[in-house]
Amino acid sequence: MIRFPRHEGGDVSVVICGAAGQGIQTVEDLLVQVLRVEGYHVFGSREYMSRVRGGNNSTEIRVSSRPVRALVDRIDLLIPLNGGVRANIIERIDEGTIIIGDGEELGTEFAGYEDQFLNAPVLEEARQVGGKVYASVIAAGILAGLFDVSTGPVESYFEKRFGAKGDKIVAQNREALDRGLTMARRLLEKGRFSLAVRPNPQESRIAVNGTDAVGLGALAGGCNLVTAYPMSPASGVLSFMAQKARDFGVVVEQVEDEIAAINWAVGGAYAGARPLVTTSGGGFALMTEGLSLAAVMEAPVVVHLAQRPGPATGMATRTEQADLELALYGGHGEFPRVIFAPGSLGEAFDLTRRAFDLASRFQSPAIVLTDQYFVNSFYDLPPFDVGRELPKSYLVEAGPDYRRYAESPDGISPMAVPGHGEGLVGADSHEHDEVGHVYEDFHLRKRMNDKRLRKAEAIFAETLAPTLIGPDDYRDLVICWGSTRHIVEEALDELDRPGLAMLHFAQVWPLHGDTAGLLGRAERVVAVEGNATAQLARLIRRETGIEIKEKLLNYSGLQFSVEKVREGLRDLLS
Amino acid sequence: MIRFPRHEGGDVSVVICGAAGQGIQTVEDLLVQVLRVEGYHVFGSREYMSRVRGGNNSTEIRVSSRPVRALVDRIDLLIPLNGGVRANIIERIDEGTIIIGDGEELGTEFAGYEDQFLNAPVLEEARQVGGKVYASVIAAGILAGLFDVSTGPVESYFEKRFGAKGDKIVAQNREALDRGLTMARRLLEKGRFSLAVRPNPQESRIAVNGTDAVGLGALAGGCNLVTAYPMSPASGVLSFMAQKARDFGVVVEQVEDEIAAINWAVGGAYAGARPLVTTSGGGFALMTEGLSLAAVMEAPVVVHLAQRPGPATGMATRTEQADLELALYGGHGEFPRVIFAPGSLGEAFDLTRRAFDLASRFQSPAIVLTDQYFVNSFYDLPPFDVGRELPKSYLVEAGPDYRRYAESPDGISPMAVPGHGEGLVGADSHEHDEVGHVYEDFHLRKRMNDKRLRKAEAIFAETLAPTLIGPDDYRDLVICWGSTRHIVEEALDELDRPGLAMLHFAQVWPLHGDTAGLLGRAERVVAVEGNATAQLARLIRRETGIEIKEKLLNYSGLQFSVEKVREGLRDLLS
Amino acid sequence: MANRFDLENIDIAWCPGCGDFPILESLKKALTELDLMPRDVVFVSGIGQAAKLPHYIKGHFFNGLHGRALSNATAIKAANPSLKVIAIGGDGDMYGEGGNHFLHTIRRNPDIANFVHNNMVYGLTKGQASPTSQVGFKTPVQVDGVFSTPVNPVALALAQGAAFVGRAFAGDIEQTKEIMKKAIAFKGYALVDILQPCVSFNKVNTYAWFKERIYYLDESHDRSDRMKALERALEPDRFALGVLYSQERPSFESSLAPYRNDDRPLYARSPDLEKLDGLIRSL
Amino acid sequence: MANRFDLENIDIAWCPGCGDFPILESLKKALTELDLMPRDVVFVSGIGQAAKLPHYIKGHFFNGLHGRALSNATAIKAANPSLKVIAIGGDGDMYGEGGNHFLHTIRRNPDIANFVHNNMVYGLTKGQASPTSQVGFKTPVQVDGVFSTPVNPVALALAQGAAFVGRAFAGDIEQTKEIMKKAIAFKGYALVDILQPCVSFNKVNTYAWFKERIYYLDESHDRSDRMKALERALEPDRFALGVLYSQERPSFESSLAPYRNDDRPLYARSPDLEKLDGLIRSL
Ligand SMILES: Cc1ncc(C[n+]2csc(CCOP(=O)(O)OP(=O)(O)O)c2C)c(N)n1
Ligand SMILES: Cc1ncc(C[n+]2csc(CCOP(=O)(O)OP(=O)(O)O)c2C)c(N)n1
Ligand code: SF4
Ligand code: SF4
Ligand SMILES: [Mg+2]
Ligand SMILES: [Mg+2]
Repeated sequence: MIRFPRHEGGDVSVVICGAAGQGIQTVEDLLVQVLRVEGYHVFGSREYMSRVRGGNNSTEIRVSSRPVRALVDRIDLLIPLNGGVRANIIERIDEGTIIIGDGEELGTEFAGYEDQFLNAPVLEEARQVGGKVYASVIAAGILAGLFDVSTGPVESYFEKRFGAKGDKIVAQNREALDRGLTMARRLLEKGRFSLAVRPNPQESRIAVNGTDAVGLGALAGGCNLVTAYPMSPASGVLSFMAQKARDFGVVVEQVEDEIAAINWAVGGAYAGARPLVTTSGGGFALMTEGLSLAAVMEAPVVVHLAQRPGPATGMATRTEQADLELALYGGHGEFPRVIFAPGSLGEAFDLTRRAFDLASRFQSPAIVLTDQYFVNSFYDLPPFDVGRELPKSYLVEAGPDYRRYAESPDGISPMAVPGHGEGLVGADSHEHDEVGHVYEDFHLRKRMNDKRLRKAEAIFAETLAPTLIGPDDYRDLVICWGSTRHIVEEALDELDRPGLAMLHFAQVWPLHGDTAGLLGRAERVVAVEGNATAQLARLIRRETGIEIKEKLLNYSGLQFSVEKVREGLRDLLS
Repeated sequence: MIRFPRHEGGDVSVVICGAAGQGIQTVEDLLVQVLRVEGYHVFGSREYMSRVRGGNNSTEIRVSSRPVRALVDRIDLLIPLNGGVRANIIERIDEGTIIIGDGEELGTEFAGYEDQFLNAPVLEEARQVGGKVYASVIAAGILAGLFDVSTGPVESYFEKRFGAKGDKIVAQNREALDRGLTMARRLLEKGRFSLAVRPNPQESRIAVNGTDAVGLGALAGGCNLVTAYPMSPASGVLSFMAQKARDFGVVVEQVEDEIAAINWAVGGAYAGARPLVTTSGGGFALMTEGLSLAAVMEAPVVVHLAQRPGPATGMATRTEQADLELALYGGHGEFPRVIFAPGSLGEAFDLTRRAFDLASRFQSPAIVLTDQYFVNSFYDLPPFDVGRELPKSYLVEAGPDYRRYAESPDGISPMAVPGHGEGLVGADSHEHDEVGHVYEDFHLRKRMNDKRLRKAEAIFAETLAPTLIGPDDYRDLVICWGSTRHIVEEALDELDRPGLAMLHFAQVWPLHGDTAGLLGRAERVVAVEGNATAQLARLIRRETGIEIKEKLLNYSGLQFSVEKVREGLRDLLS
Repeated sequence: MANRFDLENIDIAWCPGCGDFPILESLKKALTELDLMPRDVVFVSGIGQAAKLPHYIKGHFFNGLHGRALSNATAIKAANPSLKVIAIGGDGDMYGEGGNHFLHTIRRNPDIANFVHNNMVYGLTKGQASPTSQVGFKTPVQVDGVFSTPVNPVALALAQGAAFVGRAFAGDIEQTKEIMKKAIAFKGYALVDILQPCVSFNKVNTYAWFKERIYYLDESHDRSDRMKALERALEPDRFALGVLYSQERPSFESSLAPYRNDDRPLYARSPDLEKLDGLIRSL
Repeated sequence: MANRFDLENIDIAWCPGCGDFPILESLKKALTELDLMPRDVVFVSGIGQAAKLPHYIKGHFFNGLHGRALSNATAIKAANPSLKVIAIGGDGDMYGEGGNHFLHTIRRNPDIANFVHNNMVYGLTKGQASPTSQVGFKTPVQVDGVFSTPVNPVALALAQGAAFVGRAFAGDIEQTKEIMKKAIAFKGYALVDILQPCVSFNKVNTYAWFKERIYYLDESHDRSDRMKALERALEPDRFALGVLYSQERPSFESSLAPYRNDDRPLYARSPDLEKLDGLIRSL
C-alpha cells in the first residue's frame, strides 16, 4: 500500500490533465477553494497548450499541512480526464504514483502501469448524470472525497459558481460531485493507497495567483489607466483590471496594438494618470520606442512584462526568463529604469505597488518582470497588507512660469500636469529646453542628458537588496531571480547541505550595491536561471566583474521543478 | 601674416556655414570634386539642424597633401554665408582663424574679430550675377581661387552639374565662380594670410561618404531588396539604393512603417532575396520584434542602423554611439547575431558586404552600426576592391523530403527557398519541428533552441580581431569602436606618446577572443565612446571581466573632434 | 474527399465546429479546381487561430508574427513573382495589429489573395473583442460591452481603391470556394473577408446569426462600380456576399526595377560586379 | 495681429511660404474665436514639419513620436476629459506610420480634433513620397514615380464611421478657421484633412494646383448623409472642402468607468484602500 504523503509532514501532489475546454479549470477551482476552507495549504500551477479545445493540459495541485509554494515533478495522484496524455506527464510517473482514470476512455494508454492504475468509470457515471461535461466535476468529487472534505464548503462553492445558472445545473453538479465522493470511498477501500495529509487551519488566508498579485499591487499603487493588447501570458492582468475598473475607477482600454498601448501610457502619464501596460516579450519589443519616449519625457509608466519563450512567437503559453536583457536595454538612447522580478506573490503585490511609486517619484519607467509560470501559479497566504497610506502623489501645481524640466541636483524636476495650476505644461520627444521646447544646442543636450541620467543615482539609493536565504556563513551560494525563488528554496531545503545558501534578486536593475560583496564571500557561486545564456549572471559580471562559472539553466518551456534544481545543484556542487 | 597650413605638411581646415537650403552643399560638392581632381586629399563632414530652410548648418572641409580622415575643431578659414552663426562654430574660432564674410550680411556678428575678418562683398556680387542664390557659388569660387585650382575641372564640374539646366544657368554659375576667383586673388593680395598646401596627385582616387560605402558594400554583397521607412540619418542609404535599383536589379520599397520594413526583409529572405533595411535607433526599436522573427526563422537579414542621439526623437540630425546595447539585445528571446561598426569607409564597404555573407551563411541577423557623423563624412581613397568573386549563395535546392530546420552539428541547416527544387519550404515563428511546423514538445524546444544558439560558435570563429594601431609593446591602450577610429588615430598621432596605442573594434559582437589578452597587456586602458555610459566598456567587462575605469565620453550630439580626444586623453593619461 | 492539398498526420488545433474548418475545405477545393499544385503556392499567415491554417494544408508556408502577414507576403511575391501567394489571418491579426499593413497593401496592389477569417473576436487569446466585434459585445475585458464602431474591412478596402473586394461566409463551402477562386485568379491584391463563427468565444455571431443576415449579390451587381459596392458594404445589419468589386490595375510587382526585362526571381541572381566596379570608379 | 495664442521669442523652423504658416494662423484664430484660453488646450503632435506646430503656439503641448499622436491624445483626453485636446500632424505621421491609430481612433470616437497637414510629401525628411502622394510623383526614393494609389483619408474616415469629417485648404485662412472651429466644437473625433502646399519638396501640388481643384460644399450638402459624403470624398481630381460629414454619437470618454459618477480627472484621485482591502480578503 502506497501512503501519501510519501514523507512525514510532506505534501500530496495531485496532477489533473485533460483536453483544453474539458473542465480542468473547474476541478482546480473547486479543489482549491474547498481545500483551503478546510484548512489545507495549497499550491497550484498550470501548463497548457496554445489552443482552445483539445490537446492535453495539466494542473498540479499540492496539498499540505505546511505552506507549499513551488512546482514539483513528483506526481502522487494522477487524474487523466481523457486520453492523449503528453510525454511531460508520463515522464513524471514513478513507482509511487497512483493513476486514477477511466479505463474506457484511456484504453491502453497506461498499459505498463497496471499496478498503479485504479479504474474509475468516470465517463459512464457522467453520462448517467447528464453528459460528458460532468466528468470533471466527478473527478473533483473523487479528489474531495480522498481528502475527506466536509460538505459545507462544497455546497457553498456550487452555489457561488453555478447558482446563477439555475437549480437544475446546481443539482446536476451536486450529483456529479456526490458520485465522485462515492467513487473515492470505493477507491480507498481497494487498499492500494492511503491519504493522510492533515489540515492545519489558520486565520484569514487568501489564495491568489501571480496575475491577481500584480493586479492588486497595481491598484494599491494607484493605477488608474490600463492599456494593453492581449498577449499570453500577460492578458490575465488586463482582464483582472477590466473587471475591477468600475469599482476602482480605472480606465481600461484594449487598444489596437502594443505601440498604442505604450503611447497611451505616456500620454496618460503626462496628463496625470498612473498607467500600467501589460504585455509579453514580443509586445514589449514593439513598445521599446515608446519606452524611450517615456524616458525622454520623464513620464512615469509601469510595464508588466510576463515572459514566455522566444524568439518571436516561440511558445505562446509557456514560460521562460529570457527577457531580462530586453527589459534592461530595450529602447534607443540611454536612460535610467527600474526592473523588479518578484519571486513570491507577496513580492509581486509589494513590488508592483512600489513600481508605481518609483516611476512617479523618479519619473522613469519601471518594469515588473514575471513569467507564465508565475502569473498562473497560486498558493494560499495571509492577505496582502494594503496599509493606510495612500499612494504618494509627487505632482505639483503648475505656477505661471512652470518649467517641466527644471534643473535640479538629483535630476528630478517637479512634475505638474495640464489643468492643475495656472501654468502651461510641455513634454517633448526631442532633446529640449527646461520648458520642454525643442532646441538644438550641444551644451543643453549634454545638460539634459546628464539630468536624466543623474536620476540613476537616486534610483540606485532605493534599490532593494537581494534576499539571502540560508546560513549567513555560506560557502556555496546559489543565485536566482524572479519566479524561481520558492523552487530553489525548496530544493535547498531538500539538499540540506551545510554552508549552502541562496540569494534571490527580486530587483534585477539596478543591482544592489551589496551584490559584489555577497557573491565575493562565497567559495562557489551557481546561477539558476530559466534561460539559455544566464542573463543575470552576465549582468552581474558586467556590474561587479565577478564571473559565475557554474550555471543551471532551463529553457524547455516548462519551469524548473524542485527536483530538477535539487539534482542539478547536487551535480554541480558535488 | 597667418600661414596655412599652420604646420609643415599639415592641412587647411575650411568651414562653410549658412542657412539650410542656402547652397552649402553646392560649395562642398564643387570644392571636393575640383580639389580631388587637382590631386588634393580632402575630408569633409557636415553638421546640420533638423529643418529644411533657415537655421545654420556647417560643413568642414580639410584639404591636405596627405590623407585626412577625421573631424577637427580647428578652423583655418571660416566662410559664413549668412548671419546667425551658431555657438558651436564661434567657439572654435581661435587666433589663427581667418574669417571671410560679407560684412553687409553679417553686420556686427564678428565684431570682436576685426583682425581676422576679411570682408568679401559676396552678396553684392551675387546680386550682380542674378540673385542671392549665387552667393554659394561665389564662395566656392573664392575657395577654389585660394587653392589655385585650374579651370578645367571647374568647367567640367559645371557642365556635369548644371548642364541639363541650360546654357544660361551654366553661364551664370560660371560667372559667379569667376567673381569668386577674382575675390580670392584680392583677398590674398591683402597679405593677411597665405595658403600653401600642395596637391599630391595619386592614381584613381574616389571620394565617397559613409552612405555610399554602405550602399556599395550592400550591392557587392548581393543585396537585391531594400525596405525602409525614411529616418535620418539612415535614409541616405535608401535613396542611394533607389537610385541604383534599375542598374543593379534591386527591389526598393519605401514602406508604411519600420515594422513593415523588417517584416518585408524576413519574408523576402525566406523567398531567397538578400534584404537590407536601413534605419535609426527609434526605427530599430520598432523592428526588434521582427528581428526576433528573423532569428527564429533563421532568415538572413541585414540591418543598417545609423545612430543618432536619443532617447526618443532626441536630436534627429545629430550623432551618437548609444545604440550598441539596443543592437545587441534588441528582440525578445535569445539568438545569435553579428554586429559590425566600421571605422573607415573601406571597412564600411567590406563589412557591409561581409554582413550579407555572414547573414546568409549563418542564417542569422547581421547589423551594420554607423552614425550620422559616419554616413555624412567623406574623404578620398582608392576605389573599393570589388574583386571577381560573386557573393556566395548558400542556398540548396529543396529535395522532395526537404526539412528546413534539419539538425546539424554547427546548427546550420541547409537553406532552400520556395520554387527552387521539388520540395516544400516552411518557416515558422513558433518553436517548430525540423520541417517548420509548430509543435509543442519540451525536448524539441530545447533541441531547436540549442541548434540556433550553437550557430554562435561558428559565428565566433569568424569574428574579426580589433585593429591595433600603434606600438605592439604599448603600456597605455585606447579602445574605441565605429566612427571614431580616424579621430582617435589622429589624436594619438598628435599626442605622440611612447607606449600609447589604440585598439579599434570594427566588429563589436561577438567580441574577438583576443580582446582580453590585448587589454590585459596594457597598464592603463581608456575607452573613448560617443555615448554617456561607455557601452562597449561595459560589454567588455561582461565578456572578459576587465573593468575599464578611464573613460572619455561624448554625447553632445556632435562627434568628438581630434582635439577633444587629444586633450581628453592628455588629461586622463597625465 | 481526398485533395492534393491535404496534409497527412496533423493534429488540428481548432475547436470542433469552428468555422475555420469549412474555410480550409473551401480553400483546398478552390486551389485544386484552379489546378494549382502545393509547390506553386506559399501560404503566409500571422498569429491567431485562423493563422494556424498554413500548418494544415500542403504547400510552402510562412507563419510569421501576429499582424504582419501582408508585409511578409508582399515581399515574398516581390522576391519571386512566379509564386502564388495567399495571406491568411484573423480579424485581430489583419485589422487590429496589422491594420496599417492592410491599409497600405491595398494601395500597393501586390498580386496576392488575402483571406481573413472574420469571427468578430480574438479566438486564440480566449475571447477578447476584436476590431470587428459588434457594439455591445461583452467579454472578460470588454465587461461593459464593446463601445467602438467595428472596422468595416470591406468598406475600407473599397474606399482606398482596392482592386478586388469580396465577402464570404464560412458556412457555405461551395460559394466560398467560388469567391476564393476568383480572388486567387485575380491579378492584384484581392481581399475576401470571410464571416466565420467562433463556437467557443462568440456566442452572438453564430452560424444562425450570420445566416439570417447574409445574402449573395446577383448578376445585376456591377462589380466595376465602386460606389455601388460601397453602398453594399455599408448596409447596416446585412452582409452582401460575393465579389463586391473587381477591376484589374497593374500589380505592385510589375512596377519593380528587377523585373523590367528579366523574369528570374531574386534568388537566382548575382550582382553585376563589373558594373559595380565601374560605378565605384566613377565616384 | 496679436492673438492670445501667440508664443513669443520663437524661431519657426518652417520654410518661408510654407502652407504650415496659414494653418497655424487659422488655428490661433479659431481658438480665440471659440473663446478658449491657452491653458484649456493641449496640442499633441508626432514628428514632421507639421508636428512642430505645438512649439509655435501657446498652450500645453505634448510632442511625441512620429505616428503616435492620436494614441497620446486619446489617453490625455481619457485621463482628463476637461482638457481640449488637439492632435496635429503630417500626412506621413498620421496616415503612414500612424495609420493604424488613425483607423482605430476613428472607431473609438474620443473627443479630440485632429488636424492633418496634408502636403502629399515627407517634408522633414526631405522629400520622399508620403501615403497621399499622387501616382507618378517623383522623388529621390520614388525614382520612377509613386506607384501606389494614394490614401484617401477623408474616404477612409467616412467608411469607418467617423463622426466628423472635414477638409480644408491651407491657402484659405478664413474658411480653414471656420472648419476648424466646427471640428474643435464638435463633441467626438473630428478629422480635418488640410491640403497644404510644401514649397520646398512638392513642386507638383502647389498653391495654384490646389486652387484649380478645390471647391467648397454649399448649403445643399447634407452633412448627415454618409453616402453623399463618400461620393464627394471619392471624386477624382477634385477636392470638396468644408464639413463633409458631421453627426454626433457618444464619445469615448463618456464610456469610461471612472467618469460614471465622478468628474474628477485621474490625477486628482486616489485608490479606495478600504475597498481594496475588502477585495483582497475576499480572494
Ligand atoms: C505582438 C503580438 N501581440 C499579441 C499577440 C497575441 N495574440 C495572438 S493571436 C491574437 C488575436 C487572435 O485573434 P484573431 O487575429 O482575430 O484570430 P482568431 O484567433 O480569432 O482566429 C493575439 C492578440 C501576439 N502573438 N503577438
Ligand atoms: C519611428 C520613426 N520613423 C521615422 C522617423 C523620421 N521621420 C520624421 S518626420 C517623417 C515624415 C514627415 O512627413 P509628414 O508626416 O508628412 O510631415 P511633414 O514634414 O510633411 O509635415 C519621418 C519619416 C521618425 N522620426 N521616427
Ligand atoms: S476559439 Fe473560436 S475561432 Fe478558435 S478554433 Fe475555437 S471556435 Fe475556432
Ligand atoms: S519642407 Fe515643406 S512642409 Fe516642411 S516647412 Fe518646408 S515647405 Fe513646409
Ligand atoms: Mg478573430
Ligand atoms: Mg507631409
